[in-house]
Amino acid sequence: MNAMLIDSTRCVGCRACQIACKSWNELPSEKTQFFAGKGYQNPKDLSATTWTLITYNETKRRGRFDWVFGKRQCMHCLLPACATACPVTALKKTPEGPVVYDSSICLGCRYCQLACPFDVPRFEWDKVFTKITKCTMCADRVAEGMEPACCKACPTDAIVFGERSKLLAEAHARIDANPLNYVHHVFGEKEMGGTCVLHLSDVPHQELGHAGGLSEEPASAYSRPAMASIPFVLTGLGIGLGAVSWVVNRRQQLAAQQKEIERLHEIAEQAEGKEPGGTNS
Amino acid sequence: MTDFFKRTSSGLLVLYALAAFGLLLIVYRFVMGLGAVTNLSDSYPWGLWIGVDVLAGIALASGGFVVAGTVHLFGANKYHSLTRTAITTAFLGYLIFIFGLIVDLGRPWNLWRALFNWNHTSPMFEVAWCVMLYTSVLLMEFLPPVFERFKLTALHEKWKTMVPWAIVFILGIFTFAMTDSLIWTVVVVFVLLFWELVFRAGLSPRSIQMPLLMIIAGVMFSTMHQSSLGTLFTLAPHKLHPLWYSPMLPVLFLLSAVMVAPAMVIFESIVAERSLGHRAHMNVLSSLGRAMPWLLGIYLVVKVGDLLARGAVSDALSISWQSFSWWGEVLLGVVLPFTLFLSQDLVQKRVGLLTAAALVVLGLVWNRVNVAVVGMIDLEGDVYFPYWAEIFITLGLISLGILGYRLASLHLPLHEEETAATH
Amino acid sequence: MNLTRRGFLGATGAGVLGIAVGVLGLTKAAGASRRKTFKTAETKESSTICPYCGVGCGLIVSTRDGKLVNIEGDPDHPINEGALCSKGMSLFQVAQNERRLQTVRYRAPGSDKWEEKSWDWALTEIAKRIKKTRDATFKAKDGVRLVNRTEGLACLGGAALDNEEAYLYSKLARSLGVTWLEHQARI
Amino acid sequence: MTSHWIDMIHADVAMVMGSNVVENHPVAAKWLARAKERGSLILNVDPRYTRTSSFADHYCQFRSGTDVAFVNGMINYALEHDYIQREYVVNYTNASFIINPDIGFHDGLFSGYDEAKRKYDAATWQYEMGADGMPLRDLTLQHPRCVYQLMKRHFSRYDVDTVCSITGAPREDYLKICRNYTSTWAPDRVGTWLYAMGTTQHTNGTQNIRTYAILQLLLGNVGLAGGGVNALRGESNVQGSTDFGLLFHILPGYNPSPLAAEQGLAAYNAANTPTSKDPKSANWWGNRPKYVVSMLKAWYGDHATAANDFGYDFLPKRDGDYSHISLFEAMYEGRIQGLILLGQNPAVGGPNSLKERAALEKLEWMVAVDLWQTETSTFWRRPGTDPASVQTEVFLLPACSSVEKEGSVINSGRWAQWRYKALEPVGESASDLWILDSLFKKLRAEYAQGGALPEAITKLNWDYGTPEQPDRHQEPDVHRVAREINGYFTRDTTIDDKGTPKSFKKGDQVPGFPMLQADGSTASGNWLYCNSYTGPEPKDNKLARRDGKDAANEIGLYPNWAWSWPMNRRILYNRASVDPAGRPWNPKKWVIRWNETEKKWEGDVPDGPWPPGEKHPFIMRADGHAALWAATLKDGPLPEFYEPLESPQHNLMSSVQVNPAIKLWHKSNPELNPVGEEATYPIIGTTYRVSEHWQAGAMTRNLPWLAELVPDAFVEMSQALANQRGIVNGDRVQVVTARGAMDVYALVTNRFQPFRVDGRLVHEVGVVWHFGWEGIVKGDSANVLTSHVGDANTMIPEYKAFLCDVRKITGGVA
Repeated sequence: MNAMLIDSTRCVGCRACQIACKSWNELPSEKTQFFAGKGYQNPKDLSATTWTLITYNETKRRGRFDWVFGKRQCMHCLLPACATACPVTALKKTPEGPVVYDSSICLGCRYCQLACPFDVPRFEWDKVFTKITKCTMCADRVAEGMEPACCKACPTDAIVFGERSKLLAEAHARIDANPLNYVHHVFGEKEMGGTCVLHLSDVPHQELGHAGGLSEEPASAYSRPAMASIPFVLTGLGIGLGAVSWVVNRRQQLAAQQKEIERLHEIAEQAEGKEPGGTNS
Repeated sequence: MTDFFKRTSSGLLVLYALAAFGLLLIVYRFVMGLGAVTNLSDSYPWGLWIGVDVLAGIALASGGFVVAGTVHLFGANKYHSLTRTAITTAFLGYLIFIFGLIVDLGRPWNLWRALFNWNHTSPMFEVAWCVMLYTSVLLMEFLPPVFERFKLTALHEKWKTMVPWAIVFILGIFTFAMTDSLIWTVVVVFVLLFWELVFRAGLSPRSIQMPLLMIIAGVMFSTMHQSSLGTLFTLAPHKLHPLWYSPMLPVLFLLSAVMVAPAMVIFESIVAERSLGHRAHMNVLSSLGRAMPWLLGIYLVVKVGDLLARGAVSDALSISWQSFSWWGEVLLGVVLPFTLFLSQDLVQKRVGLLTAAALVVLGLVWNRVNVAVVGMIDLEGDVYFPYWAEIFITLGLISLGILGYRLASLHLPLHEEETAATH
Repeated sequence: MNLTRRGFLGATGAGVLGIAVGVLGLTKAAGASRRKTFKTAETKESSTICPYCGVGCGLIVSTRDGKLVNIEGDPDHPINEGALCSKGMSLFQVAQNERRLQTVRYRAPGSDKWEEKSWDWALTEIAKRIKKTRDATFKAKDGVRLVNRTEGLACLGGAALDNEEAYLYSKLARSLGVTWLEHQARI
Repeated sequence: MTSHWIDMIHADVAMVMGSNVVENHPVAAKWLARAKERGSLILNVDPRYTRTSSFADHYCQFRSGTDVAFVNGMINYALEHDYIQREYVVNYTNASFIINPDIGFHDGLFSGYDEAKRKYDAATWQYEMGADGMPLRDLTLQHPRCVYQLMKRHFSRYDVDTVCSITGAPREDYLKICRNYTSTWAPDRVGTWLYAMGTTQHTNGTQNIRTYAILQLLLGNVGLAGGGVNALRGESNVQGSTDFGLLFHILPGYNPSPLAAEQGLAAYNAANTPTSKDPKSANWWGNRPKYVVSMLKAWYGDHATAANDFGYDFLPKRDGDYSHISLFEAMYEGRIQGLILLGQNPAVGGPNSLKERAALEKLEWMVAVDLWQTETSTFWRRPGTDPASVQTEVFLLPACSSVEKEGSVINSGRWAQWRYKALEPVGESASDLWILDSLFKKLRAEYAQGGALPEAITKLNWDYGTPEQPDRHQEPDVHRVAREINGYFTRDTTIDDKGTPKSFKKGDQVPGFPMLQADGSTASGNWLYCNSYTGPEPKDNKLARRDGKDAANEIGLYPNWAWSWPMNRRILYNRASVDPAGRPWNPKKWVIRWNETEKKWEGDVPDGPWPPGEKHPFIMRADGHAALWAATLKDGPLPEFYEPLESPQHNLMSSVQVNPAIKLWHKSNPELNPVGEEATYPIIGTTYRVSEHWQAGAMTRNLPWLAELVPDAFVEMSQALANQRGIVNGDRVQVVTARGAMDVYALVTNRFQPFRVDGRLVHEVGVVWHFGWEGIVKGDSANVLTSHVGDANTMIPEYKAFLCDVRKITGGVA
């Protein structure tokens, strides 16, 4: 399975990747003013027309001022929350690695946006024939044996494309070779069950704008208990409700029968000239 | 407020105006896109419409299944007079909700795709199927008054024989879609068929008036649906505030939906009686009111217990907009009505009942808005507040619902005295 | 590191460009399986050098039927190996940009607007202006010294020209006797 | 650059000073990153923490304009600790040369200074000559007047404390830079020095570079792989436009443009052709007459004959300075009537641009050739100007882009590379080649009817295959131009090539500049490019080569990729990469080496074919040695620190406040040339670029993608200064100098920190200068703030250090 290794210690914040993404995917520019985020960041966030974004973060590392750059984009999870969430499989994980989107079946419910722990899928709010958009890992290029556009454009090899297992080994090799120069955590190795985009950094990944506090379970683990209970609930309700209504009806039937019997008795008693009992009202 | 409709027809005019304006805005939305009429954004993909129109709307339509279930399955015949209004409300509620959903969906023309592109892992898939199928069931439940009104006796009879089979089919398909398992499908179908045969064999004519399988299916779908709306949010632990995020969300959603059902019936009945002139049976409503502390209490215990179990109490005790909103939902919407309903005096009085029921309804809506909107707000980023057009579309949809109910009330034999009259 | 893009692409020393047909320098391997729907399938690829800074990165311009399809880094170029910066990556929008000048424009003295003109008119008029200024300010001698310089005419620019253009500019300006000859290297 | 981009990978230590390489040459970072991966250290010295600083291993801040002090201190550190590559210094530099006995230095001034003229007489700076006409040397470096001893004395004044006090560099950071960089003195350790406009755009610009060169020579880092003094060129072909002499002072190939005093070719040659009595001196410039005559032959063809000095008289003869600032001062005075601009935008990029914009109004006519509407071409409707009051005629000609034409550009590492035409020009736009050719045709027609010295034009050798009447659809043959640049034989010729006669036919391409002749038998538009196009066919165009195979030394020279001047040499001064016996100083990364068995050099094309030791390695210098001591400069033979023209600090080194040899325009041309004082303008200002925009901005501010990334001009400042002025990030502020003011956004950042200078706190801010009133994104240029004052030697403006104030804009809505 293909993956991308993004090493922020090599990123120089030049944003060739941002433009490469727009160029290959033919995305228009956004109207911006000054800077929308920290440092030189523009636009403000990922959007329908910005599928990858460099963040600029002033921080301290080992007591000294540091300026570090992060790259946000779709993480291409192994078991993606968006694909778990999508009611119609418009978002799908491909065996090649990319999580791809098919607008022809999408309902536009935007549940994928809600579900994605990395805040990735975007919606074209200003269009009538609107779509969900996000980084595709350049699935079209990958299918042609090429690397993603951002990866190719990167001048400092901060983005590397390849087989996930190899990249993971490479990531750990880099940490091992330079233990002082990295936080010992490959972001994406385990997050949300693992992703096909792996990040290395010399500051905590959250400082680069990556989501923190993520589970190692894939997103489907959150909804699985409820989803798995469906057949039990259905069967249980079917048996229970049927039984209850049968019992209730049976009881009512019996009561009604009893009533009927009593009524018949009364009639019979009346016919026999007896007075009715005083307890019934 | 209570005699809003009675006093003047201007109330009705306002409803028509709101509905018309809402529809106009909806047209505009389909010409200009969602961005033009909402403040929704990539940070807040779901807003007022999901919170109110969908989550609260569906919960408030729970009267249909709760009352129908209570009356027809549990044999609480004293509430029989309420079933038709409750079912009608639910049916209209669902229609409006589907309409609202189409407005909210980005690509509603693809809705039919849900029938063919199955994703068993998706809570939204479950929701979509529940919406479709439960609305079908509600339609079945809704039809008898229509048959009566138009004297379609033959059709009514046909309906009675066809419904059970339709129900078995629908639930079978649903089970298969949800589980992707033939075995489970066979199990569920078998259970249903079993009961149908049992019922056919030995139930009183009175009970068979509403096919029991239909009522059972209504309860099953509602249970699934109400809870699945909660399941939706289980996928968003990283976004939903810990005050609301819980693996128990499906249960909480279901419990609160059950809890709000009687309150909604009380509320509706008392409000509607003033405008439509139908006098609700006070003793029926009072007895509903007496059930309320139980329902509220169970919900409160589970909700607070869940909060304690998750260790999120500190969030409730911290000072923030979210904790404020949480306390509002709990105190005003659950604790206060709980104490009010406990008062025997109050439960006997219309104003008291109305007040307490309204608080429960308010609390439910508040809870759903909290989950869909308030709990999602990240105060460090953009803060979502609905755009005016969003609010007016919601108001328009609600107005449409009320007008629809009014229409049904005026033209269909929904109320006990009328049903009695037709017999 | 054995995961460089050149290694990955397996495309080194690819053949002549300017006429090559292929997918961004991938003239070999992926060719057979290429689907027609792919963005740069069956395009003409021309190599070029980035017009921005002095690094001299290579790019490949893909065109189809004379229309621009894509521009990205030349993976065979030894300096950039396919990589670019944000500016180089934007070259597409230089080649395809509605803001580009498309006609000759003229602004008359005191006017507040442009007028569109033909090339022939403009070149003829400019030649006349140059001649008038040159003839009026030409200094053949400064005292006894032969200087043959034109003092009223200045020429600026050149850092964005091709070598051949810069050469002709230099040659032309000197033949006119221009001494006010400067370009971006001075500033 | 003395080396080339890929070569950075071989540096053990890379020093980035006066350049923001990562932002302005991001792809260069590829090779620095790979160097880093191999364990190399990247050092960065800059007034502000940039994307380069973030990339670097060690960063040291220092105050703008104090470069000389900073590096002089490093030189002193190297000399004090004897961190010098002695064998290299003794053999390859002029350290051992003995200087005139009258040499002196006192209170910031070298001997020979004339205060009235603000000029030095360099007579006392010259070598002391022996009876044999050769300079006297002391190879032990002990003679008190040898360059080495003079340097030791001179640089000893730049001790660490003094330097840190002047520059504001934190002492620990400074020492870290000194220690790490001077570690490259070891013969097999190499350091590269990368600089750009942060170095040159100062009144001390040339001396800034001198400090780098001196340090690099002392450490033995020039000529080796991973070494050199590398100017990073900011434009795709600013190297080429300089090679082709688009500057007032040089003809193509760095031959000086003739002075009025140089009457006749003989006088020119006498003045500009160096001589040496040293048999080991290659004295390459001794060949200058061949190059000049060949150029004249290319220009005037058959009209260039020995009898008419090959048309030398047709060339304009200059007096004095015609540089950019002078040009605009003359324009402002009304001395220039017509201006032709090919892709330059001085209304944004020129210093003191308010004055330069005003000067444009004095023109009768302007011709601007560009891809875009630039601020210069619309200066008549700039904000605050009534077009009716501007009488200048403007012709704006649409040029096509680089992918719509064919031709070559030469990068900063001197790789001349061919570009192909991929698209037809948009609309009616045309290549500059066509525009120049067509304009010349029109001019020739005009001058056929007479005028001032018409022969200079009518006799010009100009035929590139187009009709006399310009036709928009007929491009000049760019290959014909390229072949003329390379050069061809004008008649059948036999040349003696080291004993073997070589015969050429008339019209044959000249194979290389060693074959160029001073007798008119060869024509070559630019001798440096002789060897670039050696046959009649496009396949002989070496600029278009695309062979990615490396040379035998495998150091990334790629000798068959494109072509590099001179003679495809990839690393200049490579004879200094070997010891006098021809053995590489650094055998692991050898550039050239002598093959004893085959008696030839291997690796890169060597600086001349001679066996090791036969010639001194610095062949372009008459004495054959690299110049630690430079007697040809206008402001001193050794770098001495002076403050920028505008500075908040008095010079701690001497009583001479500013460079004594600079022209003081505010004195000679006071109008619109005010100079600010610290009392009013207490903050240091500097200007720079961002990665996302390019130069004056037309090429980027018109592109939506780049406009998105950086949509507005901004000033960067420290949190401390912002607090002091009540400014928060994103505020609109006004930056103001004695010359102008601009409204910009404030970017408050920890990347700027105030400096502790001479015991007190000094603030600095930086403004991007890319913006103007045209384009998708607009703003003003930081050059409304900068001044008309230039370097003593080059007249490059002092953009990088001035005095300003920053004020929050209150009241009005931004």
